[in-house]
Amino acid sequence: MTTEFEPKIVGFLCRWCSYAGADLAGTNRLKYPSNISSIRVNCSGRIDPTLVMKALALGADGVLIAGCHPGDCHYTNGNIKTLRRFKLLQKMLDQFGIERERVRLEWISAAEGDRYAQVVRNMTEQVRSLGPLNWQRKMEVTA
Amino acid sequence: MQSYLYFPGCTLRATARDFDASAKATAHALGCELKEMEGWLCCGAVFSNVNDNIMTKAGPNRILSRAQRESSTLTTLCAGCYNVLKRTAFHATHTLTPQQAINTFNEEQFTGGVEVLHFLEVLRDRIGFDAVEKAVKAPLNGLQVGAYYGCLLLRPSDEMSLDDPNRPSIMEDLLARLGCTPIDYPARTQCCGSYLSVNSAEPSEALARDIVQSARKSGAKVLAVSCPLCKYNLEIGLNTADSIPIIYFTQRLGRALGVDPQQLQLGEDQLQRIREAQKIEAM
Amino acid sequence: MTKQKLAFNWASSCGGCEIAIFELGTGLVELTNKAEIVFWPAIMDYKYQDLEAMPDGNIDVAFMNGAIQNSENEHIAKLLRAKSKILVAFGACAYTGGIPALANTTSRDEIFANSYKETPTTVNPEKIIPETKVQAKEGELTIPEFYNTVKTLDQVVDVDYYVPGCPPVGEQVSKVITQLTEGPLPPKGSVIGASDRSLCYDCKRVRDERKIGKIVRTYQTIPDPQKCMLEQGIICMGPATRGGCGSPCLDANMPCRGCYGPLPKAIDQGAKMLSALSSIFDAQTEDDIQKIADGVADPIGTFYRFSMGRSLMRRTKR
Amino acid sequence: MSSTPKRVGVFVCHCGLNIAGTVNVDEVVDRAKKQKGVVFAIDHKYLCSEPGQTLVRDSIKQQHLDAVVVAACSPAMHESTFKNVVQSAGLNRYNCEIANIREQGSWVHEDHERATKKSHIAVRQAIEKVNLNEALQPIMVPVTRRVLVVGGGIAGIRAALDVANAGYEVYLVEKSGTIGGRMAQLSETFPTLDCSTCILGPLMVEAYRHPNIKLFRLSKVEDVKGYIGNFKVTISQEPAYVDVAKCNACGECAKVCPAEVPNEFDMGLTWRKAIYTPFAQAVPPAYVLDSKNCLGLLPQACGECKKACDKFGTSCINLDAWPQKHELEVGAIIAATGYELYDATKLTEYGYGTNPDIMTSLEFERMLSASGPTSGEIRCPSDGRVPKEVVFIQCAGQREPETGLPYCSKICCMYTARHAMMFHHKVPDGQAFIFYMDIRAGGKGYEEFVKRCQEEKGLLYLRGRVAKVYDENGKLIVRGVDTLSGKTVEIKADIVVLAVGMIPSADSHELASKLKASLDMYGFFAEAHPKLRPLESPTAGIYLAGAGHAPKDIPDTVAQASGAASKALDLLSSPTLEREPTVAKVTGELCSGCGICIPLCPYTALSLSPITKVAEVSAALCEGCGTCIASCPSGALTLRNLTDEQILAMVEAIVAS
Repeated sequence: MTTEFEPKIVGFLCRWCSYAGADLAGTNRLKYPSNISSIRVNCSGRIDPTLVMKALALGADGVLIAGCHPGDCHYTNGNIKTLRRFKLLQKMLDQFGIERERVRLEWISAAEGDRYAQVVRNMTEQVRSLGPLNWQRKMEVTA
Repeated sequence: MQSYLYFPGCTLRATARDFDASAKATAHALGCELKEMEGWLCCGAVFSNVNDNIMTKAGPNRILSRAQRESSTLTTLCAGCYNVLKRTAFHATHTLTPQQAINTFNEEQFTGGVEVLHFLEVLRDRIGFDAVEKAVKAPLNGLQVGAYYGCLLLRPSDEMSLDDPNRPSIMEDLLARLGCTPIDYPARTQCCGSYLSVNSAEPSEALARDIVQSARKSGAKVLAVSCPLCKYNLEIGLNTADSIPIIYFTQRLGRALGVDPQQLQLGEDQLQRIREAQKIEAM
Repeated sequence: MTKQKLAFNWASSCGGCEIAIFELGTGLVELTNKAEIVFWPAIMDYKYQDLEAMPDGNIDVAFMNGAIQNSENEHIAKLLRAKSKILVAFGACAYTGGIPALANTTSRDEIFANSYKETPTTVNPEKIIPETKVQAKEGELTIPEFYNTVKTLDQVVDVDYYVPGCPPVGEQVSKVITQLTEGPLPPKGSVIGASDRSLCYDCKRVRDERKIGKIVRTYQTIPDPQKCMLEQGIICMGPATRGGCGSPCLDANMPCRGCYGPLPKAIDQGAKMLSALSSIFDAQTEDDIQKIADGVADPIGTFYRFSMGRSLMRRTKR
Repeated sequence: MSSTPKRVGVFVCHCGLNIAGTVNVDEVVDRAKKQKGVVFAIDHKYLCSEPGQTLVRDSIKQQHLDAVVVAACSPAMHESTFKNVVQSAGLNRYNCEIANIREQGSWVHEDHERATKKSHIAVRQAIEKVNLNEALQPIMVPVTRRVLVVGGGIAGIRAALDVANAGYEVYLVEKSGTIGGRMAQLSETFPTLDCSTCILGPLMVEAYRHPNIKLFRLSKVEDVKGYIGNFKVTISQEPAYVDVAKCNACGECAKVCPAEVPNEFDMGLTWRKAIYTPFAQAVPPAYVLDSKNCLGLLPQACGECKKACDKFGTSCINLDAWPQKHELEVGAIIAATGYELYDATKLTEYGYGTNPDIMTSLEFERMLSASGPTSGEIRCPSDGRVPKEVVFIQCAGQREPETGLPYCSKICCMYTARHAMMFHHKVPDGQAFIFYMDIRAGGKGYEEFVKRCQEEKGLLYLRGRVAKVYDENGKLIVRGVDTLSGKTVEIKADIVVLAVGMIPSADSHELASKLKASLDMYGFFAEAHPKLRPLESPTAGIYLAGAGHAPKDIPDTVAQASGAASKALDLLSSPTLEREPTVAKVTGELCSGCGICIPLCPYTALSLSPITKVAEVSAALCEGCGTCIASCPSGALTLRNLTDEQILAMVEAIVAS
């Protein structure tokens, strides 16, 4: 590659903690790579594994799911339900051969702007070093 | 026989042979051995707080990467080496240093797999003070000993985590088990002046005087230390009038365990001064 | 009235779908009164030339079962498409990839290595693996190319209707044939011969509290025939699978394995089932959750047993 | 989903240079114009300004827009602002989407090109989403016109009184035996030096007697259900074992009580009995038995107090009382949980706990107080001698990341000045030394007050930190540095007073998780917005007052309490309130009634219909979290205006770019 590979990362952020945390990163003018674009959902519990896999199938190189810390969920324990789904999903993605660094679940509170920035920096670098996922093409390969 | 991988360091091979010898002897008396590590080298003597300065980090990392091959722990005596090595390990495990770069430079991998111990920790956490107390043959009935810590053993506390940086007790606890009366005095965690003594003696002498006086005022007859440089600073430049006998805690321990003074390399002159200072036949 | 022209063919499949048609029994005879079967290699000696000889659109309804795993499958699929007015993906393999599509969890090379070299019963001293062309003294011999990724029928040709099931159950088959031969025709792309609701809607088993404390595999227990399989810790694909089969598996006290495929609004059957199942794990802490999740021995094989070909990921990364 | 494609208008805000400084706004506009369905796109310097809003409103009319995308700051800032604009232009408010190109765009990226590209993606996401938004009407729910105030300190009392005086009922919950809180412990208050209890006392009585205020002392919040306007709260209350109506506070019971415990009101400097009055002005004015320190109630171990009361008193003691639970329904909750002091024993360099003459500021405060252990005389706790040298250490363990208190507690500079001054008034020949980092006296009359103290002779302000406090042969030595003279100083002190930091009260974390209100990194209650919504928690219906929100002095606390009260009153002023209609929805024909979703709903908004056998959603209960939707295996459940289709459309907008 002549130009460095720029991963595309989809971030599903819960509205009450992680999206607010991401906003705080902005208010504090913390810098992080622009590779992530966020989608605001009310609760990380909204995230159906289907959405994660579809994102990858559509061409995302990484997916970040971020919610409130356990015990702090605005909806009591939506994040725990996410954790349940995530644990099994992770097991299956292993089978599909998708590296764990590509799909991450993180707890980021509304006060942790710096943590959000850190997670994004770290994840972007990890995914960058893994290279493109290109699932579309993998599926087409028949010969 | 339980064996602990051991890093002596340069000074213990030069001016502080007695520290080295007495530690090995006491370890033996306690039924374990200090096994010297393969191919050790100078720890660098001072831990550089500049984290991207790879050069200063290369040495200690090399030591630890070698120790890693032999054991999961590395025991030290000199407070300086202890400070440098323990902090190096801490910085490696908490990736505060550019570990990748250092390892590439060293062509040896250190990934933080070594716990750096001070011999005091070995006594407290591995052998246990109870066991030490059991092994005491010649209890030092009430000898008033002041423990001197200095800074390197304890600070920065979050990285060293040996004891409370402001009110440490590990040496006092040990001395008490040996039958001594540990003397608590304010200056026991104060800095001895360290390398200041190399280029400008006065300030370090002033500091040393403070410490010794503070100890004497509180009734200490002897000082036990764990660092050759501290010992040097506290001894040099004090005229005998306001000085105080200073020995390594390992020598004190050795005596209590009934180890022969020769093995502890306690010179007759030293013993003599202690006797004078102490007016009682404690040694 | 002119008889409808019907064709049946199989691609990469076990042949169970062919048998499913025989489930019509005497109905088959009545069928031949209304319709003429012009192509059915499984039961009579038709040749591909016969098919090639037909004018385009000659066949009214063609039923193709089986997945597309090699160049022959694909060639015939295209041929049949050209010759037929209506092409039906018949059965799980043609519709969602079925069992053959589980080959997508490995690769052609692994499959060859396994079948032609590694299996204990194989005697293959020269370690020969199939080549598409070989020179023999008779001249050049060719065999179809084996694909690395198994496809569904609609991934190689345009498909009009889908009939799920491994195999489609008898009464659905007759319904489908009548529907397609006599009309009225459903909108193109419809899944026919199945219900739009999940199997749970038809399931007679009793449901109590929706939670799973531990995954139990069928060989480890004899399920209570009255109680919901999930609540006994047995993974039952019912919630994420189309009904209409009449739940023969559950009647035989076995959990649904998902052959009737994803529900109308479900993008991916496996992902949906995974989500539904894990959502009701009875655990709050990471470790406890992990324990239950570890109980799922083979997620892909369990959640995509029949729908790998139609799944979002379609294959593993190889 | 709308059949005919919507005519979308895109409005990109410069936010002065906040956005335009990094993002190429023109390019974002041009690229937006090329998007499918976009019929109009324009930029503006400040979209939230009146002209900006007018631009949006007029364009909607002139361009016949069906939907609007605003690319500006975070939706947390102005989503409602622009939804209102859209509504005022005659569109449904849900035909508006915000693209966050500031907090998650211009402010976090340096590279202009990339920031611009990402902003474009954000705009595309918003376009995709708004295209699929359905027009919704808000759900109206009734409001329970009652308020719960948690915490009976000055903040709680003030808030309760304001709400009560406005004519609404208030439940005031206090964990201890009386209201009054920390302020009751104070001797004087800065800068006016008026007596704390003298100004607090009347308020306590007023609150206690107020017909609209129901006080639950010895109580804590057990459980909170429901949502703004409709909270259901469970309170658990310990019995006082003394009948308030009958007790005349004769004190006979305490005389005979054999159980002595440190008196928390005096910070443990004195002792009290297990049956006691917290302090003279405590309300209700009756004795309380604390069961934890009583020799035993089940089975009854002693019962001396009851005997004495029956004999000499009004026989008002009932030792067989039981804890009670109260179910309360309120519309709003005010959290006024207050503060505690940082554990000074953790500051080993100052030796707190090793010598009784090393004390915290609040202990010293008690000693100054006429109602305190020495009735206002200053004595060394060790031997009762009158101290001559007193060293005050400000910022003790504060503004110090290592202790976990990097923040400033705000009040210490002031009360330390006050303490030093009071000391000097009481011991005229004494000498006070004050170690400080810098003096923070922002507040009405504060700076003048500190100046007065500094100029008073006998008060010596030393700018610098104290390295250690140690005991040398029975004398306290304070070693520190005076950075102005650049010398290290050693002071022989009789008393050392540590101005330790304020931390959130211990149980505030538990309360927060019950209220589902978020806390900041130090455990104080977080506000919805530091500038624009400082009185509200991000969780609707929860309001904040006092030091539980951040370190505060009394004037700030009282002001915030009244503010929180008026916020609550604002909510109560109408009998109904609107709720977001973006809730879960079931498509009956697709639902098979598998029931997976039912137990997942934290609000019991889901149920299986006995008739149709399929799931139903109660829109009034649903909070729209969407966890049921993610779990639905047949895709029969959807979240209004955040459907899978919409999320995936946004995902595509991200990866397709």
